[in-house]
Amino acid sequence: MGAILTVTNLVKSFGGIAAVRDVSVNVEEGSISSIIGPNGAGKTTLFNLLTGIYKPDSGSIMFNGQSLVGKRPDQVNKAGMSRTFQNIRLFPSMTVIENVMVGMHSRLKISLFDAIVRTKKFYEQEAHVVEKAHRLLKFVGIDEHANEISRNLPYGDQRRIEVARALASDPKLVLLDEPTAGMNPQESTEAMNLFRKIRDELGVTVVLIEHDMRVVMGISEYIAVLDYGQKISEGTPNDVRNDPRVIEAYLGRRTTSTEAAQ
Amino acid sequence: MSDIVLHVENLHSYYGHIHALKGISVDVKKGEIVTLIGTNGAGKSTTLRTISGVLRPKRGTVTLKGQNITGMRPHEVAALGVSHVPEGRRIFPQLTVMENLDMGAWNVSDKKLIETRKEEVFTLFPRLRERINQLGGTLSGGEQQMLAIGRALMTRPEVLLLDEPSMGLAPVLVELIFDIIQKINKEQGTTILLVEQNALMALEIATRGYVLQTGEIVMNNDAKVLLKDERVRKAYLGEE
Amino acid sequence: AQDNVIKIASQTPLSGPQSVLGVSMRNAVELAIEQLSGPIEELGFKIEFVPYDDEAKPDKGTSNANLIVADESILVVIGHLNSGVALPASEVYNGSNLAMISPANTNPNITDRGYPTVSRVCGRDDLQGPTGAEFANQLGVKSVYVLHDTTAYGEGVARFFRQRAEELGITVLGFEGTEETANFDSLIQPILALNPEMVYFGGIYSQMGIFLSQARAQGFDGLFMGPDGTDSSEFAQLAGEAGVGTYYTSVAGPANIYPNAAQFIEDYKEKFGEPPQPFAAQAYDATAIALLGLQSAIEEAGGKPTREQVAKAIRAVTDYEGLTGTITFDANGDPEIGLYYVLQVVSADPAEWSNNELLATLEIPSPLTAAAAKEE
Amino acid sequence: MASTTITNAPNPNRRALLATGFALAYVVVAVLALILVDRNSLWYPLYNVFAYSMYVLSPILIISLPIPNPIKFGGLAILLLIVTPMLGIYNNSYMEIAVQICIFAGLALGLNIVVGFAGLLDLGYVAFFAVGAYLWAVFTSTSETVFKLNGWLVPGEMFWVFLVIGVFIAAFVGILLGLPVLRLRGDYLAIVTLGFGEVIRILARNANDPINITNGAQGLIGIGKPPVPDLLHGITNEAIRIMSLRVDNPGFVAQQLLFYLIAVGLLVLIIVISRRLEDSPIGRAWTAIREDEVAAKAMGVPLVRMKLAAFATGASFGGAIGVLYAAKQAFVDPTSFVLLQSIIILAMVIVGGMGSIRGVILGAIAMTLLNLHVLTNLSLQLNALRNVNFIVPIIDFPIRNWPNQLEPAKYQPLIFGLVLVLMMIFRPEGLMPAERRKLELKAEREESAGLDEQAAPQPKGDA
Amino acid sequence: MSTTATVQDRPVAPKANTLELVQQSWIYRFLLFPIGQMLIFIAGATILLTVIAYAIAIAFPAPNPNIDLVTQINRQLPGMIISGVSIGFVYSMIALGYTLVYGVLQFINFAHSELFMVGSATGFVVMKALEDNGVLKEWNPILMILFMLVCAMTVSGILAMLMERIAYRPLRGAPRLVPLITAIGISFFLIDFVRAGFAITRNEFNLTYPVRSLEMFATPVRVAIGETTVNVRTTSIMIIISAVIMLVILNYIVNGTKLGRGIRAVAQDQTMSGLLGVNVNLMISLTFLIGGAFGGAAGMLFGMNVGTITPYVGFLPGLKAFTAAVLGGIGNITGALLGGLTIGIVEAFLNGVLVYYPALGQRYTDILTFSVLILILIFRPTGILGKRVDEKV
Ligand SMILES: Nc1ncnc2c1ncn2[C@@H]1O[C@H](COP(=O)(O)OP(=O)(O)OP(=O)(O)O)[C@@H](O)[C@H]1O
Ligand SMILES: Nc1ncnc2c1ncn2[C@@H]1O[C@H](COP(=O)(O)OP(=O)(O)OP(=O)(O)O)[C@@H](O)[C@H]1O
Ligand SMILES: [Mg+2]
Ligand SMILES: [Mg+2]
Repeated sequence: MGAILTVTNLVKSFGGIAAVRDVSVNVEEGSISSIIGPNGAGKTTLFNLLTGIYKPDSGSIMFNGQSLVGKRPDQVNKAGMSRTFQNIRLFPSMTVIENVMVGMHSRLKISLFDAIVRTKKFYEQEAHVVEKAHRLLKFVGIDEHANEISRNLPYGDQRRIEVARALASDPKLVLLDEPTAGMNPQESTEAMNLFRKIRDELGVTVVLIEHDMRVVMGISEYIAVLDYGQKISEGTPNDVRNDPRVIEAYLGRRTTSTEAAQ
Repeated sequence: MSDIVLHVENLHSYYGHIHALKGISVDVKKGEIVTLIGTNGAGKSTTLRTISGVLRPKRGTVTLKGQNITGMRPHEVAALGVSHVPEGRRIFPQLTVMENLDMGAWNVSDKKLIETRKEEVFTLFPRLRERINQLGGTLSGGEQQMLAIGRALMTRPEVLLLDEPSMGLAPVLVELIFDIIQKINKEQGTTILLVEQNALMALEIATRGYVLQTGEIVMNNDAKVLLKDERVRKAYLGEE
Repeated sequence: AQDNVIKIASQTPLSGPQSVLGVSMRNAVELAIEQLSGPIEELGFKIEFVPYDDEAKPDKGTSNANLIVADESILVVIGHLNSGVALPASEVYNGSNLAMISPANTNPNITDRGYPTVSRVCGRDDLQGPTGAEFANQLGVKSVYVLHDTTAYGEGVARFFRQRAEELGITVLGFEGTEETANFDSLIQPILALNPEMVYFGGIYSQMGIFLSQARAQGFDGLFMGPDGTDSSEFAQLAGEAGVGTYYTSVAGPANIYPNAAQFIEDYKEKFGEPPQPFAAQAYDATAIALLGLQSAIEEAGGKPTREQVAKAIRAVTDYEGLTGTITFDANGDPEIGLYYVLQVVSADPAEWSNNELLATLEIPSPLTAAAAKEE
Repeated sequence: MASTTITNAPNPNRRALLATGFALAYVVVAVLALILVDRNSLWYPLYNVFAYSMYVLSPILIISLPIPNPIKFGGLAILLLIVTPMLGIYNNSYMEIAVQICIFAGLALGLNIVVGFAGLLDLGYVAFFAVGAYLWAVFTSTSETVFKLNGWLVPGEMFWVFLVIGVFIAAFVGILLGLPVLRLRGDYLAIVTLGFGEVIRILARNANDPINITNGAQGLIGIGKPPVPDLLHGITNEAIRIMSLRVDNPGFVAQQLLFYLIAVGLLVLIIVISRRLEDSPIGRAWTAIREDEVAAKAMGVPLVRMKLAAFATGASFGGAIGVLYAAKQAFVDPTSFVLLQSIIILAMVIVGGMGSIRGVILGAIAMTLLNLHVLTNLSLQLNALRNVNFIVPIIDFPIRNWPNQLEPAKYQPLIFGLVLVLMMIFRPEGLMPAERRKLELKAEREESAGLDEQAAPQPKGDA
Repeated sequence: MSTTATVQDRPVAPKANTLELVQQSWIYRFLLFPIGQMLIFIAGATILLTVIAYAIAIAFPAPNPNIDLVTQINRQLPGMIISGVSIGFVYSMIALGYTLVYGVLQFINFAHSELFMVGSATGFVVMKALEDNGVLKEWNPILMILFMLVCAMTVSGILAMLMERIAYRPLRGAPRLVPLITAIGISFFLIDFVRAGFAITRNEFNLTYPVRSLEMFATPVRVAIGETTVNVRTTSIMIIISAVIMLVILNYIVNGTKLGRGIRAVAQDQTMSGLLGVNVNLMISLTFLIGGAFGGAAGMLFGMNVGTITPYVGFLPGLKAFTAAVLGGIGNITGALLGGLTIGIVEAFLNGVLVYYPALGQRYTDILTFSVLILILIFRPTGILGKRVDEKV
């Protein structure tokens, strides 16, 4: 399989701060990859550039054969790249299932006319939307909360809704920004299984940002390390784990050793 | 029992109809590091928020050095020597690093004292010194966490409430933060109530620990004992 | 139950910025009913007064109009202050044959629609504006700057002034409208720069007084003229010394010449503790005509008349000697002969307002009357 | 919508029956109260305040009944299409207020799409209303505009066509305004829309020179009305005969009735469209935008297109209502389209309950009643008491001694302002909040018992 | 603590040089800089607009053959600048109230224009009382203005605090549009309350400041420039001087004192401020107090300048000031200042030029002012000084 996403020489700075400098990454189709790096290294910024929330200063983003530079977020989503957020950003007063249904927006073909006149197409599509939303909620394991207001759900479940919502647009690639932050080890294990399932059962390529080394090392096939906006290392978990620059800038000696112990 | 600084008894707190705390009782002695661990949504943050007055409990009491502080407003609690570093750091994004620290010293009027304390903070976090005039909102996550802790230390609190100080931090910073927590506790004698997802590390530095589950305390013991406890290891340390 | 009750309604703004005028009109109606309903009461009817507040808003006025027509015992309406309200409301009155007499709506359209129910006792903008222009011409004014308050009234009268002024060969240096009520700096700058011999302001005293005092303070020393909206002692209060020498046209007879008017002012002050405002005298006259009409309608019908009868009777009132002149309506409801006065402010003291000097009196026939005269 | 929770009463059937019985009794009492009263009695105005307000609220009551839809809507149809017209013929002022309520409810629902659904604060909504009103007015007014001078006027029959044109023109204007400014956030958008509202009004006021289009401040008079079908004349005359009323001008009453029917029809259409949009992918997208713009766009919601859709839909309602308004008033001038009007419409939306269709209608009813009915009648009552020299019992206070300066009629803005403040303090979620908002607000307010938290859920980590 | 060292790998900031020392000094930060900023802005704006005005005058001669536009502009220029700047400062002072409250509570206090109105009414009451007691002519005019200012500021400031306490505090945490509606309610209420108050006690509500009886204010200062004499009202000069002084003080309070820091902190995160010991409610009350006081001061100065005010006087300046606050970047104090000046000056110039084109005229000033606003917002969606926050995701 070839690369589904190719990022070349991406640059973005805010005022004087260069958040992303000259980053190039390749993501293989059907892989699970991670981006790690110290706080403020530019990981989230990279995601924001990919999804069109920020416009890059220079560089190119080729996704699935088309360039994403200059595309609006909704166009990126339509092109098949979807994401979650580092700080959960659900639609807090919508129900769980409505959140997922919004995620399908870019796949729907409904005009004002259809909605007002209630054409046959409208009913068919709505039925399909509901059915698919339930399927996705089952997939992430929270279908029993489908009709609850999303802000009332515990944190872990909110993360799952975000994942289900990201999957709703039938993406080819999902970007997960610190999906296990604030989870305890047991919960993050469950989360890891979910990410594998996304790849294995739905065939969606997964890219995550994580600080939890257990998760990163446990499921990634490929890891890129950013520091001060630059890529300082990449490769398999093993390569990265033993790269002295990564240990120095990011892992710290103790983490490396505790993890090795497990 | 005179060495009990913070005494929480049978606390009940609500979010609307959600009964988040169902009778929590916690004691913290002077100079201790006590940690609260538990699953997501167990009510750890809620406990801290109730203590510091952000939330008003429906029932129960919070006592600080023998004084009943239940239902006091946050600034009144803060004036009594309690510093709360909430979840998510809550740096003032449009204030500079320096101003953020000044905010921490709100209740201190002695200008000299403020300067010395700032020096102490900068000694702990040299990185902050480099960024004195940067706006808080543009700091990276780790820097913000340092600033949040530094800000809380500006009053020289007797009791420091820390809510998940390691969340979202790079491993190397997690270590740093834990080191600093210990250092504050040892060198300044600050009593610390620590909430953590990273139960392993928390228990390693803590004197005692409480385990919360859906708003109730299910276990309560010396940290060393909890570390060895079968259930704790399984549920919170992620061992199979 | 109370078949012997006849109600007269008034509709004017009783709240909001224009309430000063509206309340004064309402008070004058009340005073007139109190003083003049004797003859009707002798006929066994009781006159009740129901004041409505149109808030100077067309919607509110129309909706009130519907409330009014729904009350069968209301046989006459005195109102409104604003032509913008009177036009839609009178559609409703006319729909139910209810007579309206307007004390203040000088807009030509009010009567030009030819409704049998709608009459007015005041003059018309298309006559009053030109009166002002004629007078300016007599004064030998060569250049004039025209302002207005962007309301139907102010702009209307200002336009007619401008039109006539141009016909008379006076140079019109500018024509501006403003909604401003406090700070006229930006209006004054160009006037100072153009230095016209006269400024004409189509509007109401509250705006004009402030404008004039500011203009004089900044060095404007030309003549100043306004329409009947100027005619309030409050103008002297607001403009102070700056107002002395101001010319204004009016359709109400000046109090110092008409003994009736002087008496009215006295009675009004006594009852309400303040001097009457512009249009109060007209409101009094309108009510008086309404009462005359009612009286003859009752006599004719031999009992409680219908609205149609009342409207007809009101139109038939001839040579009523009022505070503001002698009124006979033409077929459209305009006074056949309008009396237009030109006055000049003599003192900055509000108490001296009734001593303002009468400079000219013009008798101008209503358009209908004029046309009829031409045919003959 | 999936979110609606079903009340689990012990016996829904009995409950429904009881409620229906109550509603029926309510309506009957209200109607009887309106027709049996002696209009010349001393206390009539006060009585009228209660009786008519009670009656006007009955559609909302019926809508809220837990009974099957066909019965509910049947009842509503009878109420709106038979009972209200009869009452309106019996007493014209009832019809007038009913029409005004429909007009304002329609406007409020239009604004609700923009503010309540999509969360865009629009302070110049009245502009679209003005566009519709002037559209019909310039083409039919007898004022001396270019349209009249050039013989471009259209007959009253064209009303229906213009109703449709009004929808499109207003929508077009909405898009025109929206295109450049929709990228602005919250309050920036508010000021620009406010400015736009003023621009339209100023244009209307000044477009009489050099070419007279709108007749400026003079306003346009003699605006055309849709012709009354013979059938309606017949019905009106028949109704007048049945009730043995003395009506001076039945043609006028029939005309009013026609406006009433058009207003109700338009309102029903607007409600249906609002409902259907709310419960559709478009409505969901609006909610998503309102709650979190960034997340919405990242999830594939095209912001600009969706916001434009909201603007255009809201505007089109305003346009249609504007055409009706112009025809009904027969007079249009710029003072009907001032900023205050926009604000009052916004107040209706918020007082009723943002985003809740039923609530917004209730808000419009409440505010219109307060403005046109309650305060007016209270003043009339005082006046009536004064006329008969009523002496207040117990304290022996002759009403006549009540100072002229303290007449309630003079304090309408004061009372209105006070009512607004009190309503918001005691029911910040609105009179009948949307289910969603209710939950939202409750959570927030509970939390602010201690101290005010950020509105959004706790940020978990930042940077 | 071996790890501490690894984090410290960026260069330490270089030692401050003399320029920076000057920049950090009190005088520079709180006196020279803000005043300089105002002056530069005013100068820049007027020069730009003057050039535009002449360009228009030459490119499009006035249609009226009796008028030579260039001469007209020559004559009007000083007057336009002074009236633009003075009304601009009034807008600025009102706009500050909007911006301060917005900064702290994120809502538009629509009733703020009524604080302006109450200030101007208070000024009237005080001045009238002075006149009635016969001391008006005896007091030193500066002292008198100060006294009136203090009274107006106190009344409006306290009223603002009460407003917050009664009508806004119970609504904290409610959606933002809810307090907006209460604010509108309060606005209705206050206008009518003041109207009724004066109507009952004085039988009228046109309130004429007894300025005319004072020599100093009654006659304008005549300045001869070339052959044209310009009349400058003393009250306009007074507005400008007072406004500058007050704005400098405000800048100092907000950016240079602990109180100001507290207010800014509360504006950004109320909960966190509370946790650090800040009495949030007190800070909010103080914010309203300051904003209200500024509104009141603006009202009183405006009242003296125009001579007569009514309870309805707040609406237009309030609207313009609101526009100014948004134009400058709502929540930003300097922005409010510059926004107010921009609107004032632009308006004055538009009024001065449009008047000569009968097809347009001053009635289109507002439309053009709004077009300027929209244009600026299109290019700077968060106002002149508003930070372009690409929301951090
Ligand atoms: N909108 C913005 N404006 C200014 N600076 C920004 C913005 N977004 C990001 N930055 C800066 O860019 C740098 C990279 O930030 P980014 O959020 O990408 O880091 P990260 O790698 O995701 O860190 P973390 O692990 O803490 O989330 C930081 O210094 C941050 O302050
Ligand atoms: N603002 C809120 N509104 C409503 N419910 C809330 C709110 N904050 C917390 N809760 C609920 O209260 C309960 C306890 O939450 P709390 O934040 O105290 O948990 P926690 O133990 O700190 O979990 P975490 O590890 O996720 O931080 C949870 O069920 C949560 O969903
Ligand atoms: Mg990040
Ligand atoms: Mg927590």
